[in-house]
Amino acid sequence: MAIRANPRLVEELEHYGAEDVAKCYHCGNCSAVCPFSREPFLFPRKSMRYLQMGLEEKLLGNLEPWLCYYCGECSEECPREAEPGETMMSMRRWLTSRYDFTGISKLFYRSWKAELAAILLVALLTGAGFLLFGFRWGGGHLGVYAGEGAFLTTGAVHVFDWILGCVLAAFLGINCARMWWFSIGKDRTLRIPPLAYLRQAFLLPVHFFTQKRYAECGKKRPWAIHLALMLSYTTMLVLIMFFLHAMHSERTVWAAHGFGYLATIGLLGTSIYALRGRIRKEETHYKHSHETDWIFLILLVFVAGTGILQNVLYRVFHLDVAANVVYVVHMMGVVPMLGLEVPFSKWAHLAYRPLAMYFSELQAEAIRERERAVAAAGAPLPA
Amino acid sequence: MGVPKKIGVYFCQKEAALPMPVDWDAVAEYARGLPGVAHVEVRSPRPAPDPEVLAHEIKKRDLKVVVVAGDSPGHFKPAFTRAVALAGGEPTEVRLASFRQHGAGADDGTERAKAVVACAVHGVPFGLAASPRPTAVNPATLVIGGGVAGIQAALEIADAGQKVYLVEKTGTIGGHMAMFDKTFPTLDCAACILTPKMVAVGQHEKIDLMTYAEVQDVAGEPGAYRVKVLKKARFVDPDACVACHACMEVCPVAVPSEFDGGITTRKAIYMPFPQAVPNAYLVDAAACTYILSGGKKCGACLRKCAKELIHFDDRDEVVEIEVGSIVVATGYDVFDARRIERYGYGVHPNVLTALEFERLTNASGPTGGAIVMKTLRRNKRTKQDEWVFDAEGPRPGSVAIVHCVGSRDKKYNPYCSRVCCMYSLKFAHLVKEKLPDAVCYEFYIDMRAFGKGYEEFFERIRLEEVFVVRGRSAKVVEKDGRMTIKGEDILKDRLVEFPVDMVLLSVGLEPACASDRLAGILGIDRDEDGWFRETDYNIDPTGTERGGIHVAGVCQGPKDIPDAVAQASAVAARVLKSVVSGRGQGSRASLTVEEIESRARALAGA
Amino acid sequence: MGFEPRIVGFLCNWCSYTGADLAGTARIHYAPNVRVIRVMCSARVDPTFVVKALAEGADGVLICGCHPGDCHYSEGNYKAMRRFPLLGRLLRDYGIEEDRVRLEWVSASEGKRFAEIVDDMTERVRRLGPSRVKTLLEADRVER
Amino acid sequence: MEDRRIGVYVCNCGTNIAKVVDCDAVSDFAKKLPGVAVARSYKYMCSNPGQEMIIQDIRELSLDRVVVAACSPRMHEPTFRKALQTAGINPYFLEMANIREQCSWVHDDARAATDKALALAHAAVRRVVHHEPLEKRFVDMCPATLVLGGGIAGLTAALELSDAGQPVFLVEKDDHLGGNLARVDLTAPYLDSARDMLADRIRRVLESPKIEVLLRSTLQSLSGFVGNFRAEIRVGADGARTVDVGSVLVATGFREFDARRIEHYGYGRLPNVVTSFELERMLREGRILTRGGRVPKYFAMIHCVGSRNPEYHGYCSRVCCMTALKYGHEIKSALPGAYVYDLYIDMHAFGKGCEDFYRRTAEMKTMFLMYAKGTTPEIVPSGPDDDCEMLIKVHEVLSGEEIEVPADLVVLMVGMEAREDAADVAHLVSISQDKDGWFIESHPKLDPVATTTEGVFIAGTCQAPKGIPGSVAQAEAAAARILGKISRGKIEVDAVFAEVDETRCSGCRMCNELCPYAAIEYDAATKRSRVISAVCKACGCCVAACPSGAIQGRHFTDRQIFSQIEGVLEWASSQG
Repeated sequence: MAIRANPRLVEELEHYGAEDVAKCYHCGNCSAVCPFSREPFLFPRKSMRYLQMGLEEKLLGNLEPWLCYYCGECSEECPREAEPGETMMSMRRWLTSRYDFTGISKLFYRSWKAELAAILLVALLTGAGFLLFGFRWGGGHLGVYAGEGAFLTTGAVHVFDWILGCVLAAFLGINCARMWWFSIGKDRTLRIPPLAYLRQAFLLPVHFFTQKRYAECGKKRPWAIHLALMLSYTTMLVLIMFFLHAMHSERTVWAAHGFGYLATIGLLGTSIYALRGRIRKEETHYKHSHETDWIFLILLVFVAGTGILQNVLYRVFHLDVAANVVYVVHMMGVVPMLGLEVPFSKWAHLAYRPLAMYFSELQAEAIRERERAVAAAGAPLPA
Repeated sequence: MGVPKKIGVYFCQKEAALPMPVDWDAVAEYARGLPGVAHVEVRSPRPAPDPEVLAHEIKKRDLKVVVVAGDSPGHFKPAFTRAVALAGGEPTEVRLASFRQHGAGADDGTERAKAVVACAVHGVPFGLAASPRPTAVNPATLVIGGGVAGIQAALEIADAGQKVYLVEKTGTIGGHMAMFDKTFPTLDCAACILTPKMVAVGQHEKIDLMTYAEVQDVAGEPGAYRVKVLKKARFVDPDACVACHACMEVCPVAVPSEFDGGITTRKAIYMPFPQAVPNAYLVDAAACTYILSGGKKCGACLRKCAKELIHFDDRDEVVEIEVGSIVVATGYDVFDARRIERYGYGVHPNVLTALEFERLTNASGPTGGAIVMKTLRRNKRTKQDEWVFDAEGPRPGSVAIVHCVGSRDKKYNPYCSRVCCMYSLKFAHLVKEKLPDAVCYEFYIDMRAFGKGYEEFFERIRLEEVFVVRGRSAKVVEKDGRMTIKGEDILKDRLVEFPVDMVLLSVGLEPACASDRLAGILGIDRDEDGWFRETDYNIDPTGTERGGIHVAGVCQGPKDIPDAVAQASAVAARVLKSVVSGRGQGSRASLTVEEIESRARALAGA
Repeated sequence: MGFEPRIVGFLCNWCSYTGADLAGTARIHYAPNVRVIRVMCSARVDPTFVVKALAEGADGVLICGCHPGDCHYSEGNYKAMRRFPLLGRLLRDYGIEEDRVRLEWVSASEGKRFAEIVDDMTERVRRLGPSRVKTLLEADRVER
Repeated sequence: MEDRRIGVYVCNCGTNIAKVVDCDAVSDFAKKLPGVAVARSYKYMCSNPGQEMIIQDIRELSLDRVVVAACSPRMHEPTFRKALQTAGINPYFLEMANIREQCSWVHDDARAATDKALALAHAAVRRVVHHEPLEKRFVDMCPATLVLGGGIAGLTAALELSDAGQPVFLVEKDDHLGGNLARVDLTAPYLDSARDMLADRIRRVLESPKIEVLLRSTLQSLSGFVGNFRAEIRVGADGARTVDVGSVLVATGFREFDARRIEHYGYGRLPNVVTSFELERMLREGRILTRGGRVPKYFAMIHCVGSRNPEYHGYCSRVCCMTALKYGHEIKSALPGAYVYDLYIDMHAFGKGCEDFYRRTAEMKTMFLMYAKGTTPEIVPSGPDDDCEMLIKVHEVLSGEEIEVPADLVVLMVGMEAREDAADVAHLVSISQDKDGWFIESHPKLDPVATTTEGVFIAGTCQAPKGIPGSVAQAEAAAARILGKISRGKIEVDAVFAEVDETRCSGCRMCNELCPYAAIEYDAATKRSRVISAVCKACGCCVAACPSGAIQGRHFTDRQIFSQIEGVLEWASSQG
């Protein structure tokens, strides 16, 4: 059954940063140069072709944008400067918004003012909530930062964190399920045995923690920085979610705080490096920045900064009041980042990337299986 | 002139286009003063004109005629035409005032733009009103460049009995065509077409052939140019030398031969190729040890020349000639494949450029036409191993041909070099003809076989089982010891990696290296890609802004031999027309705005 | 190596000779048995040329002209069209097989067709075997 | 055999001949033939040293006949004749043996090819012995020129010639000048106005005192020869004009391919399938509407309609790609909200500024869809719930997907084909057509504007599809050729023509009616027939018909041909 071409898709993806895709005249250079482009996933040319022709169904079920780690070699070699690297990036943004069933992600990507307004709103609500809690229900008072009578009791924050975690996990989970449905579920032609899901499941943690595919790029530094950022973030998440007591305790528990400081340095260092890269626009993958990239990085720096500030204020200068205020401010950054950025914006790729590796491996296996079956069926015919 | 026409002049500019040196406000101000002009508007590039809105404006202002002015107003004509139609007006009353088409590129752009607008307002074609003043014309003609276009123009003019000076930078006429063996699409041999014409030029009593010479300076005005030509010393009298090769045999110096595209060497005293015209030797001052040592060393050839024709005391001389017209036919240079590292030219020995392969397959080439891979050989003089072509060398089992090397690429040459598709198909044919069992791949983006008999030639190549792969090859890499070419085969939707023995890079064409200096000397300008700019792409592809100076062949833009020859004859027509009628064409720049405007007004009245 | 017939070909300069040249530029290969003599028009081929060729030992004679209507001299091929059927009938009376003398139309762009005609005629004449005209004439001359 | 001193030169033509024919064997064999003074084999006989060698031999060895065994005489007979002339002997003392086009290029059996070369060389030597000296004839050249066709090519050539002061008769079939270009609004790639170009040209032509424009006129007949043609022209319904001209330029242009012939494009059946010229008219009139009067939203251009398709025409019509890209710009300019598709095979944007124009069209979001050569997309009416008039089904090559494209207006980029009356024109001026119907130039590189008939030139799309710059350049090139001949005043005409030997002519007058050019008149006084050498075109049909052998065709005498027959066969028989 023929697929209907739709010329409007290109216009839509311009909001997501795909300005130059129309220039591509399909010389095939990018796919041949790309270090990741291998059977059966040849990209970026094919994906750009689907975008140019407006084959929305095909693009939605296409995992290839997630297999691209924007090493930028294709954009350097493109004779028409059609920026294949940036186009794949824009497709990732578009897919993120399409996986999200609420439509919030689409709103964020299409107007950064809306995203900023949402973040500020949530921040203010959080701030008010925590202040209210601190003064009215928490039982503690502003002067005490940790321990007995603390302004923001560890237990409450802990509960809040977990509730927030579950909410964002729910949203993210549904979006991931949609991702599965668009790429594998809906595709009748590919039958993937349930056993395969288990067999390949090891890929999820492997790619989540090592991003080893990013390492296959020619230039290794982007992978190292990204890995540092990723590990620091995960460390901080684990500390906050599971060792909040240690983190929030009065005396310094080096077992926890040590990791905490390390993670913060990692977070601050990498995000500032990324910010500087995007400002100087020298490396190919930093040349084009979508508004969501800026918001995401600034928020990250803010949260990490306020996190370390409150710790220093309390542990070094023992200024409990200031520490508490910064703590609230810190939470005003954390909630929008976790509540909004993770499920609805750039941060969602922490789930989508490993899943994409996982699903694409399943697809690849199924395709190879099908080809073997076809070949096998073909061969035994009488000569 | 009837009721005063209500004319609207709209200045429209495309965004992101590199603007012409025109002061729009001055031109708009000037336009307001023209008769019948009721409304002048300089529109900003964004938003693009919307026909419905325009229709409303035109109706409101009751404009009968609309003039769309700008660098290339054609982009907006359909919008204005539809607007006028919607407003109930007469669509044929939408006129264009194109600054680009009518040469507002030079520094007097604003004056020229005013004249263009004036003619449009009067409804008179710009060419008519701005036809340059006739000038007396010296019947002699200077042709710069001895390639096929220069030869054709010189012959055509001289055969009509007029005097021609032919100046050629290298030691012989023939240009790039002389290097080719077979030419597409009929595969007839280039020498059979070119050599008789070269002989005719050499023997023609009306043609004064000056080889190893360059134009140094051009003074005077259209119809009477005084040209200084630097005739570099050849050190051998071209008329007396009978090319007995004695001097060449004893000359110890070997340098890469330009004619052979550097795949073989020639001596310091050399003849570019056996059928050269003039058929005589010359000395390469930059390579001759005798000259470099100030006469102390070597001099072997002096003693060997039986007719003592070698005079090392020859000096460059400057000759002054007077001509009425100048024909520029300086051809092109080939793109330097070294600039794209990923093809490995210069790294892998058997990655050749198109010109090198032309020489390799040429019957009078180093291997007598046999297609061979390079072999490693120790050079006795320089004591190093070097890759050379040896007639008995190994035959390649597989050859890959890559199109668009350096062309259709914003980082090198954005334009299409027009001839590479066809000569690449020819190469594929030569490979299959000379090496029947060799595998031949051809990587292309668009197979541009547009000329007479070109498509049939492309079909024939396909029948000879050449693997024609849609998708320009990306890179040449070394993989387990063999040269491998990587690319994407778009039709079969797969990545391909073919191990190949030889890669041919279909390099594109670039303006000749000295063409910017020559443009300065002649006072003509070049377009954004560096080719000489013609007066009008469609109806005057060989004229230039300066009267009496014409361009022909590839120096005006990449084209194949039939088109270059046709242009050369067209230029001959222009020259003969002015010589036969005794009325040359002055430069259009010498006409003032008032002159053009008054002539347009008169013509409009008639 | 078997009998290789010797065939004389009279080709008109404007159409068939150009067609034969085109077979050359297109590298279309055909049997080497036809030796071409160029004339300005097929109307120039005098029947005596055919007789002379046969007498000199030719095993076959091929005459080529432009397609009717294409002749450079507008009517030349019509004259050839009349002369050679007449000659053919005459030669048959002398016992010369019909396939030995042939009239064909080849245009300037029909290189392939010329090659096919040459191959076909060579095959037919090869089947007929060598022409006995020369040997008979010599025997007759000896007798007289 | 008189004591002839013949020089035989065997050309290797690089490897073109030497690869198959053993040139040295041919020259050694020739050396032994009676009358042969010298025989040489050289790489390129047509080159400077090659010709110098002949000239030197003639002077030093006092040769009086020359045989060159090389390429076809149609290539270099004039070249070698000029060499003989420079050496001081009569140029007609040359005979060429065609051992390339009709020998080495077409036989791969080296022994058989060499045998054939030997036979042809032997025939040439036997023939050249009987060559007689002939002098070139000079006829005066009438400066007027007849131009057929009032399109851009005809107009340009007419102006070039009239600006040089030469009279021109411009014959145009239509009732207006401009030809096919008059139906075009803007041109690619710089979107200059075609109307302005034509207005400039037509006004100059109409105002030029030297050009007589004959509208609604066609050529009825053309007689005479180069420099002295007489043309009868039918003007309007019944008028007639007879004009004497020196040269004829055929610039009759092309006809657009009839889109009805491709059934599943539905042209003529589906209302909104239009040809490129119909879209041009809509753009020119500023009214771009579907048949139902709606402003179309989706436009689709389909390339190669009738071109690059063996069923219709195998060749590429060269200009439609750029025209389609131009429509991408024009449609977006006239209807900013419209969407444009472009279904193509290969994008032929090869001209100057064209690749840049192609890029800018892509940047304006024209959706390019590639379909495979040999297939043709299919156009079907749209379904009830579609918001478009039609759907185009195509297998899109770059994505490998079967897609359907919504379209309100489908523009068929119809290719060029020879005019329906091209055969008549070719017959009138005695030039020939190739298999596609285009007129044949004498040589694509050596002589792209001349034809096999001396004094008749061709320019523009009647020779092959080309764009405006190509047509203009060819028109000017033809003008250059004509101006060159006019400025020399005299025309060199081949010295070959028929002659009556008074002593043998029996006055039977059979030759009088035979001659197609009425070049033989009967002199009642002497009861003999006489040939008018100026009019005779040397076809030789009278020579063959003369019962008493009184008429001899110069350079093609019976003796020469008889000796050639003996040469070809005699050698063969001695070899057995």
